[in-house]
Amino acid sequence: MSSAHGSHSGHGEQVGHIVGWPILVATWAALMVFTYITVAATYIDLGSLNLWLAMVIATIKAALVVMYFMHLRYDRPINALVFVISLSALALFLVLAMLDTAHYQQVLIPGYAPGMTPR
Amino acid sequence: MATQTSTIPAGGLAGARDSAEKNYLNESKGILSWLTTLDHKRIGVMYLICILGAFFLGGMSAVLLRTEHLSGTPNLMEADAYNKLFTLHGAVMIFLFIIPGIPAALGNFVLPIMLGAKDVAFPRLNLCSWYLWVIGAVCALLSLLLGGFDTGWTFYTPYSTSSPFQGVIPIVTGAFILGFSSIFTGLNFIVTIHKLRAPGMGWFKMPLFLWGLYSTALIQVLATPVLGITLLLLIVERALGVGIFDPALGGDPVLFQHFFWFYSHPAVYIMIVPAMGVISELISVFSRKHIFSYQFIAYSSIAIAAFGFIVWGHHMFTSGQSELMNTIFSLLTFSVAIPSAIKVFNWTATMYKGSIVFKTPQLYALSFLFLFGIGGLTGLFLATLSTDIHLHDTYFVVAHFHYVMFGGTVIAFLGALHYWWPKMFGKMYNENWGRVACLLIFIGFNMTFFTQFAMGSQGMPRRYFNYTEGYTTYHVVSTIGSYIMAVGFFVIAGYLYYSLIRGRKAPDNPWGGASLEWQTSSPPPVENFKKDPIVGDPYDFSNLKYDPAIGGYVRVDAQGVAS
Amino acid sequence: MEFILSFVTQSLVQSDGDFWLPPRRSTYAVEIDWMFSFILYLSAFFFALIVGLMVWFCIRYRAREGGGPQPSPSHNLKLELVWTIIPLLLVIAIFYEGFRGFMRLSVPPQNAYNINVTGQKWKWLFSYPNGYVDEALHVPVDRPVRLTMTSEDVIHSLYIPAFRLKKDVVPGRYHTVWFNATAAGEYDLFCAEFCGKDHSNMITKAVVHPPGEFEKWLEDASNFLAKMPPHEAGEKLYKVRGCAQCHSIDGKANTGPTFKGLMGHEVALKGGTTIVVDENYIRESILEPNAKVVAGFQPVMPTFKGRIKDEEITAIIEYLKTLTE
Amino acid sequence: MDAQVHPHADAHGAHAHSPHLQHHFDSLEQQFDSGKLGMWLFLATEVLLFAGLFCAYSVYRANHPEIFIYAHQFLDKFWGAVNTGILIASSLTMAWAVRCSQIGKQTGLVICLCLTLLGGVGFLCVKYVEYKAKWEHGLLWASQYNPSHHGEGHDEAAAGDGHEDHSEAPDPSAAHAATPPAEAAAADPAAVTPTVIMTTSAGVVVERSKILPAAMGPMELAPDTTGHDLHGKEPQNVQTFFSIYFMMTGLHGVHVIIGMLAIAWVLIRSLKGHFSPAYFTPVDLVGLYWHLVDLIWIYLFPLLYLIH
Repeated sequence: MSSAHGSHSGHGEQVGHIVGWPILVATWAALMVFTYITVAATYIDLGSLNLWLAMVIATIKAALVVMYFMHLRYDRPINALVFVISLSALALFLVLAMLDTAHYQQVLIPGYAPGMTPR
Repeated sequence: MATQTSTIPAGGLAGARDSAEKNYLNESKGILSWLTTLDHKRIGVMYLICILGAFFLGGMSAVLLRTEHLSGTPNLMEADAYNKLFTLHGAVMIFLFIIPGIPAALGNFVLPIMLGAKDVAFPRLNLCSWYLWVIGAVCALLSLLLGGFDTGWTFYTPYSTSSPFQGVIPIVTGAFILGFSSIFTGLNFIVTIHKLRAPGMGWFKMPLFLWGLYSTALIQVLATPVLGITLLLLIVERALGVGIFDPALGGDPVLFQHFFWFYSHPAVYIMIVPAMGVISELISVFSRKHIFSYQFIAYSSIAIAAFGFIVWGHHMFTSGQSELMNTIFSLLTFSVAIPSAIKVFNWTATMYKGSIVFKTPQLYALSFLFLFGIGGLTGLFLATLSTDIHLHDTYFVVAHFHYVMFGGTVIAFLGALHYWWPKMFGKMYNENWGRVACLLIFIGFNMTFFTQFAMGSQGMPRRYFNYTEGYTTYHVVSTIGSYIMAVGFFVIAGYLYYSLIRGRKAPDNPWGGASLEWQTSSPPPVENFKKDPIVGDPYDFSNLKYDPAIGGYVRVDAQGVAS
Repeated sequence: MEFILSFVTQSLVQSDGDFWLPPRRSTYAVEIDWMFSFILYLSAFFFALIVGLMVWFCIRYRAREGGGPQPSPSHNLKLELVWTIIPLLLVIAIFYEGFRGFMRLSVPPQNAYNINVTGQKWKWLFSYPNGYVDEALHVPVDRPVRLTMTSEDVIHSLYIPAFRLKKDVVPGRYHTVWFNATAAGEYDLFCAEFCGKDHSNMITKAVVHPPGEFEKWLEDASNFLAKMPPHEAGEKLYKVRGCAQCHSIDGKANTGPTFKGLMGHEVALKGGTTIVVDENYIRESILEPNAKVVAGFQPVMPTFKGRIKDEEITAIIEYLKTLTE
Repeated sequence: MDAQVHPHADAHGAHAHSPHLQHHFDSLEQQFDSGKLGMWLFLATEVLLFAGLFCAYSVYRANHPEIFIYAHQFLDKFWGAVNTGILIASSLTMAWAVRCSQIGKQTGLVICLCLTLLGGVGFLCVKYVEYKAKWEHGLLWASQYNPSHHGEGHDEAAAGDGHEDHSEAPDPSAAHAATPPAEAAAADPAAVTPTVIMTTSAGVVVERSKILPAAMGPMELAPDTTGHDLHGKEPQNVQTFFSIYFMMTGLHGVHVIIGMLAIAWVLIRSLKGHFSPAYFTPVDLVGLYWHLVDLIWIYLFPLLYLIH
């Protein structure tokens, strides 16, 4: 092991960023807290805000995971760009599909499912 | 092999090449050395062999389909057989041939060389892609053994979940696997282009073919996973009855179409954008002139890839998509016309004041301009809401996408194959036969598909086994055209095969191309370059001069010799 | 502009189809064809421009011995902008016109005559307001007609080229389209969405009746029970009332028992008893389908009680008799 | 020392490089960056693979909230939260494993990987418990959706688990009150026409015919029974929720299993001492994958379990 390290030390550069353990633990703690909040929030009736609140919390959690556990904060910007582009494609897909389905609902036959087993 | 290469003095073989020279083809022998190779060139060649096999299968089924249409009554097969055959034709041509065609076969071969790299970033993954292709192809064959499939390559629910033929699940599984083959190729290319460019190879020093491949790879990575999940849902829908798309179980079949086209429209650009890249190379090299407006062509490739994601709904104008979305998608669809038009104008302008040589690849490039012109312009009829209502699902659409997919991609593929053939195999083919074949294909193609425009706008629906009286003449002319095309392809197969065994030895740079692959030997050595290539403007031909002694071009200025 | 448009429109109405398009027989066919022709000429212009330049360059600048390329710029921003912006404006114009035409054909007029359409493998059923069901589409001339369409199995697509009308017929939904036929006659009606084995035989006629004759036809046709021999009327009922969906006439069991050779034969019932199929059993099975279910089949048939006339039941029984001979 | 021999490692003869450097890369940094970029691109494809399911979810939930409100109560919030905790913890240990490999702490690396693997096992066990309960109550995807004891099904599940969550869970009847869309639809004759509800001659048993009404001509259909005869409690097409639930959690579960296999592979290699501060790419990449699996669950948990 040490020999491999030694042969490399000639280059003198450490690839990748090392995240300190306090940051990892803090991230974990924050994730647990947000999980608690998101569960607790479901017992408060906020109407449609519940969904949005849950999604905002989930996104904060996701951002924590991505930035610290996945090192994206310290990583090359191109990697972040790749991730953001994939999320944009996801958003595009969701938005256009939802926009269409919302508009054609009135032509659907409510509850149509003749192939379901009789019950 | 490291020892082998080190024993050859670098650059010492410039003039005196003999059969003992080591290259990627003869570096090791035996089928196993090919099946386990990590060399992108060998993987490219293996892809080439495989996709040509698929092309043969798809082409033969097309000829059978056309033969069936010689009359409006059954004469060769029954309805079920016809339906299975057109589905096979579509699925094979799209998933096994066109999508991997230019990127995986030719792109694999030239991309790293054009970048001045030794290989793609992930050689193992590259080999894995090829094996996935093979597995996908095996699934397709398996599905034929299990009774075939007649859903159309679009697999629309609920027909695909209720079709009586048992080949549906295997072919869908096959397409799913082929999707991952495509994803891995795209992923590999993106990383290679980002990270493995030779010193001095800036983004705007890359040949436009690489911009085409890069745009394609972006689509492959971002769109193909959606096909994956769509097909996965289709498999569980058919096997287990998960009713997300099947109306009988409360699902929504129009949602399936959104899913499917979210991939399959961008996939159309997976097919055509690399072809456009090829044409940028050919037109410039054979006009001996710098490509007109490099940056506009480069950006228009990216623009097409990006716009490709927001136009999928134009496949659904009559499907029950809401009027609002029809309108939005129609508007967005026209956005794709602009970068395509820019490219066509720029190619034409490149020829202005050039010195145009009519070698076989250039004939294909000119055919491309003609045919893609028709294919692109007829797209306007289909993007326009009111006219699409009439033309949707008729032969007009069939003709349109064949003008783009065949007149565009396949013609460009043939051009590229002829262009890089000497580089890949180190042999020249017979130019005259090449020109004859190109002419046959051009004439046959127009006979086959131009008639289909008229027949479609007259109201002939697609995927019809029978047809009513009025369409007979069109069908007969179309069928004869397809025979002429078939002859053209057999001629190509003949002289290319002949060139492999008897062909004249190819010089390093037979066409006078300025991109890096022409700086290495034909065929290239395993490590691609014996000495580091000189990175310059890929469209600057001023320092290349034809040398009749070797039948190719050589660098003439002092700088070139010095390095 | 308006004048030119109306002139072109007029001349299009007079003409009767051409190389590209079939006869136009609905009000909006004229508009669609105008759009088609506009795009066609525009495309032809650009195609001629590109190919013309290409051919000219090929001849003018073909390689000559010893001659290289002449010096010329490799980019020109003004030119790029010109050939970016002109096509952009053109396609926006095309989009807008296409959109307007589409909106007109999307919104049915209030007073449209409604016909319900059902697509099934592999035929069309057209149900008229009085309850009569026919396998061909019959409509009056010069009157807006709205089709309310659904499918029973897979996606079909109703396509009448002469009317420039197409819309998918999707299970679980009601899609509506409308048209106003402009001339009497018979026109092809196709299925345009692949739906299986006999997709290309899922063809029927759209019959446009001259003024005043549609109502007469409908009355006559609805009265088929009195006009046809009972077994023929029964066959028609078998097809249009949905029997054919579950009961085959070729001897193969489907969701329900086959009708072939059913009459007069003994069948085993659920629960172990048997019964000879006679007029009374058929009548009972139509009105109270789940009272005596044949063994091996699910009790899934809906009742026709209150929705079928006695004469109709008689006709069906007569038809079943013909299947035994 | 190093069992990992790259066939091309020495082909690039000009410079002496680390044995981990493949022949077609110029430097370890280039190789590392390429690997990272490749992995992020792969993660992008994973995001878009799940995009389809998120899309299906959003489309059905936006248009039929009543189905989701009704059906999610059959899911167990407690176990969902437990699994969220497990995955987050395993993400921590995975991130720590990467850190250990970066600073060359062999033992730490092995321990962290083992703990991560343990987290994966725990997650799957909980998933098994949940799936088993669904299976027993017939709460499966569309074609298998056949809740054996309607209403009771839920009560049993509630009683059986006995977690405090359930004491606070909304009463099933409250959910049933949330069915007006179905009833409203049923009251509208135009909507009734196509529904497949038929009374038998006895007029008691309500049976769903398998025959589509359109076959009889869409005009004069369906006797005057209305939707609440069907069951009166449950919105129509609840099966769609379970289809989506099983697809989402199933595909995620498959990813967990793949992730665990990858971790096991890295664990074996780390036991052999393959990794060092100079070469830890596999640990890092597998870590990225595992975090993505966690990331997806972070969304699945509120979307499926915490519907209000």
